[in-house]
Amino acid sequence: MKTNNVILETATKVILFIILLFSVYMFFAGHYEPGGGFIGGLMASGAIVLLLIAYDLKTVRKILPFDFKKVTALGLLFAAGTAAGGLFFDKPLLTHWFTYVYPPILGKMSLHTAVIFDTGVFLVVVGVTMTIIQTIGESE
Amino acid sequence: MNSLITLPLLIPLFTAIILVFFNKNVTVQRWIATIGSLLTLAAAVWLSATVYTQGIQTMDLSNWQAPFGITLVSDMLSSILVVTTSLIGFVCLLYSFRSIGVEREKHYYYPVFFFLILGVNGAFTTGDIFNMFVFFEVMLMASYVLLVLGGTKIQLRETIKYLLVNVISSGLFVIAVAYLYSVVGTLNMAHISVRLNELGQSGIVTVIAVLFLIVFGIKGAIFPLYFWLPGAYYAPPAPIMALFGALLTKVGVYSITRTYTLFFTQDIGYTHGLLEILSIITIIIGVIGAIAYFDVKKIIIYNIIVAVGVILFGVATFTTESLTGSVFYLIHDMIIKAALFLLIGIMIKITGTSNLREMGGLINRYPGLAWTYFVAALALAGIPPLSGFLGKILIVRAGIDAGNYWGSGVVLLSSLLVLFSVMKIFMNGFWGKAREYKQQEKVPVRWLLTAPVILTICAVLYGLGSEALYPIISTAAETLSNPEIYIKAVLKE
Amino acid sequence: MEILMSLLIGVIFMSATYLMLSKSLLRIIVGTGLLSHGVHLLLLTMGGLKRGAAPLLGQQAEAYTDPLPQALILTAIVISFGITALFLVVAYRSYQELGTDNMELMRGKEGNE
Amino acid sequence: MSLLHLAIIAPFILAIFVPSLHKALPKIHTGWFLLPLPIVLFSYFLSFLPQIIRGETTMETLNWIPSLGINFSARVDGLGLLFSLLITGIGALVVLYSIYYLSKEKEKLNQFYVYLLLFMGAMLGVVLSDNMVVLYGFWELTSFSSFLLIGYWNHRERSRYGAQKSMLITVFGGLSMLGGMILLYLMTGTFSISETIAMAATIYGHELFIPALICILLGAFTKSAQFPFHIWLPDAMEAPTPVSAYLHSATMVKAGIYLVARLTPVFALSGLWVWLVAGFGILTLFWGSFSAVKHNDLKGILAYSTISQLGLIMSLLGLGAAAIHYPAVEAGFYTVAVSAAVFHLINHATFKGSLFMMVGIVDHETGTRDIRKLGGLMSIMPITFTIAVIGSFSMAGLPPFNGFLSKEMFFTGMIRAQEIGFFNMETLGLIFPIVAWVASVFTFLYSMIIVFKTFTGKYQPEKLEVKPHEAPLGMLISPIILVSLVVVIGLFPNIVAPLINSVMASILPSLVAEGMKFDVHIYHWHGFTPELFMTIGVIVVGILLYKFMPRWTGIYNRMPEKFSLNSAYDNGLAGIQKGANRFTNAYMTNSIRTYLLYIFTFLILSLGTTLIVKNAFVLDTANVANIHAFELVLVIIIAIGSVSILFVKSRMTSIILLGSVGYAVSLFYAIFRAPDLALTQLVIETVSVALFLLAFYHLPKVNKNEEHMRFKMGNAVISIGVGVVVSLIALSAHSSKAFDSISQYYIENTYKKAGGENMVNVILVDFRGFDTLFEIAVLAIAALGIFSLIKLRLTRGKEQG
Repeated sequence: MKTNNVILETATKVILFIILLFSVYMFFAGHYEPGGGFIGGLMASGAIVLLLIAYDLKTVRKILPFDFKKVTALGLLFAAGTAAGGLFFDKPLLTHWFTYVYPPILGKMSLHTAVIFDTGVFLVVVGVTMTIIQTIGESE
Repeated sequence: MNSLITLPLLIPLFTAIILVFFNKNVTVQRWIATIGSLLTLAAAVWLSATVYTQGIQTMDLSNWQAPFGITLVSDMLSSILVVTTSLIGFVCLLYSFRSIGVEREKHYYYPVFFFLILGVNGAFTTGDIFNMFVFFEVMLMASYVLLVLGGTKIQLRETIKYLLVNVISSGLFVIAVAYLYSVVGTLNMAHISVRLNELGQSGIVTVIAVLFLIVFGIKGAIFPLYFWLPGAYYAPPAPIMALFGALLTKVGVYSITRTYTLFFTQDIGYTHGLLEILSIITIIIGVIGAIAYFDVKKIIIYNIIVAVGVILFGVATFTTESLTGSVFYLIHDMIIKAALFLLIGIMIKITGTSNLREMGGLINRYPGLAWTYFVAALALAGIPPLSGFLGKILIVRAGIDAGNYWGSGVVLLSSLLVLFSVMKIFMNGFWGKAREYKQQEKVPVRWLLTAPVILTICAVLYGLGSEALYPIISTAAETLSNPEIYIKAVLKE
Repeated sequence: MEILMSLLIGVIFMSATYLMLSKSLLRIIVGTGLLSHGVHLLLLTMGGLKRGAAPLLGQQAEAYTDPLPQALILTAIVISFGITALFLVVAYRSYQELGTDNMELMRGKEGNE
Repeated sequence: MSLLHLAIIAPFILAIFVPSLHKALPKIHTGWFLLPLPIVLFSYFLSFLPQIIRGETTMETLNWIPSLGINFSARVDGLGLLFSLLITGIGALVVLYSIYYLSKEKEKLNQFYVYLLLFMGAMLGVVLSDNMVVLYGFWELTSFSSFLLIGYWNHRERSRYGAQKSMLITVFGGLSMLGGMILLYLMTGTFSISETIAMAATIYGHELFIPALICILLGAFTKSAQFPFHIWLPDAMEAPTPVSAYLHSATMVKAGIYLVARLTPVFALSGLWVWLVAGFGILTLFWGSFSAVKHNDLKGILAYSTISQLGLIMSLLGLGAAAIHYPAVEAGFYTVAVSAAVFHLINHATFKGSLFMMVGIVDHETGTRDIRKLGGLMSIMPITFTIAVIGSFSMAGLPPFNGFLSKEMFFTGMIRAQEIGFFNMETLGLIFPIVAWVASVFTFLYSMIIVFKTFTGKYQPEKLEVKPHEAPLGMLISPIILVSLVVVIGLFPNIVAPLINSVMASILPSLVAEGMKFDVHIYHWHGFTPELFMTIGVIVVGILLYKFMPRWTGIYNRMPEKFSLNSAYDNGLAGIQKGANRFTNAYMTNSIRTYLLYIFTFLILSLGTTLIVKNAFVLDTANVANIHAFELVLVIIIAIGSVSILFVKSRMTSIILLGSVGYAVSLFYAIFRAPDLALTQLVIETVSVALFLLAFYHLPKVNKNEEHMRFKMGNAVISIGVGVVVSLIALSAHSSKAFDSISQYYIENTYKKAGGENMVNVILVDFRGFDTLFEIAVLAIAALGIFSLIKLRLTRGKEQG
């Protein structure tokens, strides 16, 4: 997958940014509107795939020097950690805690442990998709 | 609030996650795995003791009262199954250290191994029918990976078949849950039981019951749904074979037991009658398979099917006594099957073949292996005072008491052919003229042998110490035959 | 609608079954994909269709559609995705290793004595 | 744990130490470490004798599984004591004999003595257990120790064959016996033998009574080698001779006799019991003695002789059981059969034990047991000859040896069979004395063959592998002790009478309860009774037959080997294995398609049948949502899309079709108010299609053969069936909604308690967050799997271990 198309590369950079932003939006919207960690994660990895198409595996590896399997594990750790967190407060597993804060200017905001859990989901999805795509890509 | 119930799930989960970070360093992985496995076992034993002294343990996850959240339920049955699973996991792990090979170890063998244990423990512990599906998938996904890890020809070929069958059975699982949800509008198992009992005898529920039997029957390998099993279990290396043989089908058996005691008790004549017929045919067909081959793997594999039939015959009889027998037999079979698979694994390692016709005379150089095998074989056949006999006696006694003479006779006589099949291995593999094998030197088996020896000792103690176990097992059977106890504990009515 | 959907699901299951019975590995995997669509639609249908607004409280509706089956389907979709991915890679590898995608040529005869 | 339990367990405890003793002191023959044990145990059991003769029994209970009524209860009564004395007494002699018989240099003595000790302990357990389950356990243990001993020289094909045969037959019997015991339990509610006996009268007539009786007898008959189960015993002779003398003649094979004697009080009320035990006994007696004559192997002759003698004892027990139908006053007339049985049991152990040891000596000193090669050894081995003469003459029933006395009593018992006034004995009872006489003729005959073909006639040193000479003294001690007993009991039979009395009290307790006192007196001279004439007849005819043997032995060849029980066993076993192999291979085609066909067919049949039988199909059209036109269009698109995949040939097209079905499904989700689903499905479908293309991108074009996809009728029928069943159940399930869904709770609490507005997402991360946690775990495993699958390629042909 080697394409040295300058236009594509430039366009990719822009689109990539937009998609990543959108994926973050989707991720945070999840609790209130359609969206969530899963969709967000898929979007983000979609963006990275785009990067792959524009450049090649090696370049992407340079830009994102992660072992995506470890990203997956990290995501699981987040999710499982949030889940187990409840135990330390003598609550059942996965008990969430949330509150609303009203900082000036920004208005009503919610703080929710579910977000951390969802971050885990996000990371796992990114990790998994990227692992799969990288592995298959390398084998070819 | 007792968090104990979550530990047999969380410890393997975290162990698996941590192991992913250390995939390059085999030694560190082994240590982490050992510690994780021992902790799981300890937690499971502790949980079991708590269940025994304080009754059924539950946890409403995310602090949503049942039936709205997911509830974890550890009754006596599920907690002793978790103990057994953790024990077998630990032992197979020990065996793996010297047999699975560095290559596999570096390619996420251990994390996936722990995911498998997690899935199995989860399926035993969950009190929510859809969550059970999720744990089934964890377990299955881990089993696909373990089965195919290494990517040899036979592994790939059999993995495809195994995958396909299980994809279908998972699909059927979800539609069964969907049908059930349509009728009763809930997913919590205790709540389902309450609503089904309120509903009384209903045609559609009976149909759903049969569908559940098919779903779990495919996993549990009952007639006529077991065809995938001999091929799939033939492919992987010994410790994986042992893990599969001891655990995976038993999850299916457990699920049938659970649903056929908790949910579908309205039309026993039909549903349990069907189960009874199928279980008897399962025994017969399994026994025929076990005596048909001169291949050590095949012989033990078909013996799995026999045992499934025996356990389910007890479930189908559906009296407290028969259920006690089934639970006794279930635990016994998990332990002894793991031991046997590991033992034949060592035989294969020494001789380089699984064909009995090419073996012989192993007893002279490997007496410890031979005698461990001999004892394990007798335990499998249910010779007192080893582990298998009590379950079998109870199952047969209850069967006859319920008027099922033929079925009980089949259970009893199956022991003879089971014995014949495993003694065939003893007489052709260990006895007879020693042969020339690829490896001329004596293969060091002491470490490998530790694993099956531990299990065989457990089997012996299990039989001798039946009195100590009896209250535990009968508590488990009591809960099965009297779902009210389970329901009360979960819904806290 | 539920009746119509039930019939449609029947058709999907039928096609999926037929595909899974074929020799070609690709068709089999396509069959499993179809099967999961059928399963998910069935799950949705069993919860009752169009009983109210989408389960978003922002809608301020009188009644909402049953959100539970939707959540279950979401879980199921993700899981089937994982399995399909693995299945595809297993298929790909076994084609490399065994040189065929014909299931009838993947029988094997180990230990049949 | 009482001393009694310790006595039973002692052999097992010693067995644990034998391997290390063997290793630590290789210069001392391991047998010497064993020898004290049976001697000590023998004297220990002797100490019970006075109290047993007084009519007292001892019972000690060790709890094992009291919750299920399974306890290790040990009980010593007359019957148990007699057997314990035999086991330990003969055991001591056999161990002593084996020390000289088995070379400490060549043999794996550690194994041998462990097996022997296992057997000794197991056998003591069998005869002293009052609990049936424990008895069963020990019973099987005797089978397995016998299995190991027969297979002791396991590099020999014949040894393995014999071991397997004996194991299969005796374990079959054991299981059947277990079945019988379970049936008894269901009638009585106890596993205790003594309690069962106490309840004997109440269970007679129960519907399980006859099945229990048959099951128990199967156990007894297989163990005691009764016709037609006797075929294992001759092959068991592959074991070293001390073992044959001990297990396969004096003790283990008598376990069946023990069982029959022990349970006579339970079952003897039934005529079936009397007939079966006596009938099979007499048949075995005849067949064994008749078959013994044709053998050339001394051990073969002794094996058949043992079978025959076991039949003799069995038939006596059967006929004697009839006595309990009589009031105590008359019963004495019939109990003579029982006393004969017990007496002969003792005598048989003495003379047969000595004969086996004698054969072992001959084998050891000449290198053969074939009577065609032997002959003229009388002068070379005079002591052995004397032993042979005494043993054989006793077996043949010649005075003044003990065998004569029990043979006379045996005839008495048989003659009295006709007097039993029921069970059709008055008409058919005549069979017994006639068959008994004929069998005795053959017994006489083979006894003579043993002595005279071996020790007289022509000495043929050229046919022998080694130059024979008399055996060492150590080897002779044991048989000499046994033949001395033969003579002593023969001369003073009444020294064992008190023991016989107490044994009879165990076998016929109901008569004791009625006040009967057994008082056996054994005489040499009864006057000119029918028994005496029968004995004379046996001797005369026997001598004639011996003289003219070559003239009539041709009849043995008339019986074709094909129809023998042995070949039935061999062919049966081979046939079962071959049949099982063919059968299993026939349906286990390794083709996944076949397996799926089985599974789907079962699915359709079972669900369809249930739908019909349970009348489960219901259709409720009231509670359904309306249909919009575009929804209909969408339905049609999906239906056509999924069906058309079946007919496309190109891979690409089918992948694209699958993708379009997926997209259409996501439209459905949108319509059905599931925005999250629609979104997810959309993205997932895209990724899936990409993956499909990636995976199949590199596959070369499939060859034409595969391209050619014919429409398969069978597959189509199955597929339609699956579709129909799924639809029908869906319709019924939807029409049978019986409860409101729990989801109202989510709708109410999503905001208030969970702090969210998207219910689906809140369910995913909160209400059912646990599902999500493990759903992503599934994904993670899949990723690890895919990675390893592509990176790790162990392409070695066979991956083992």
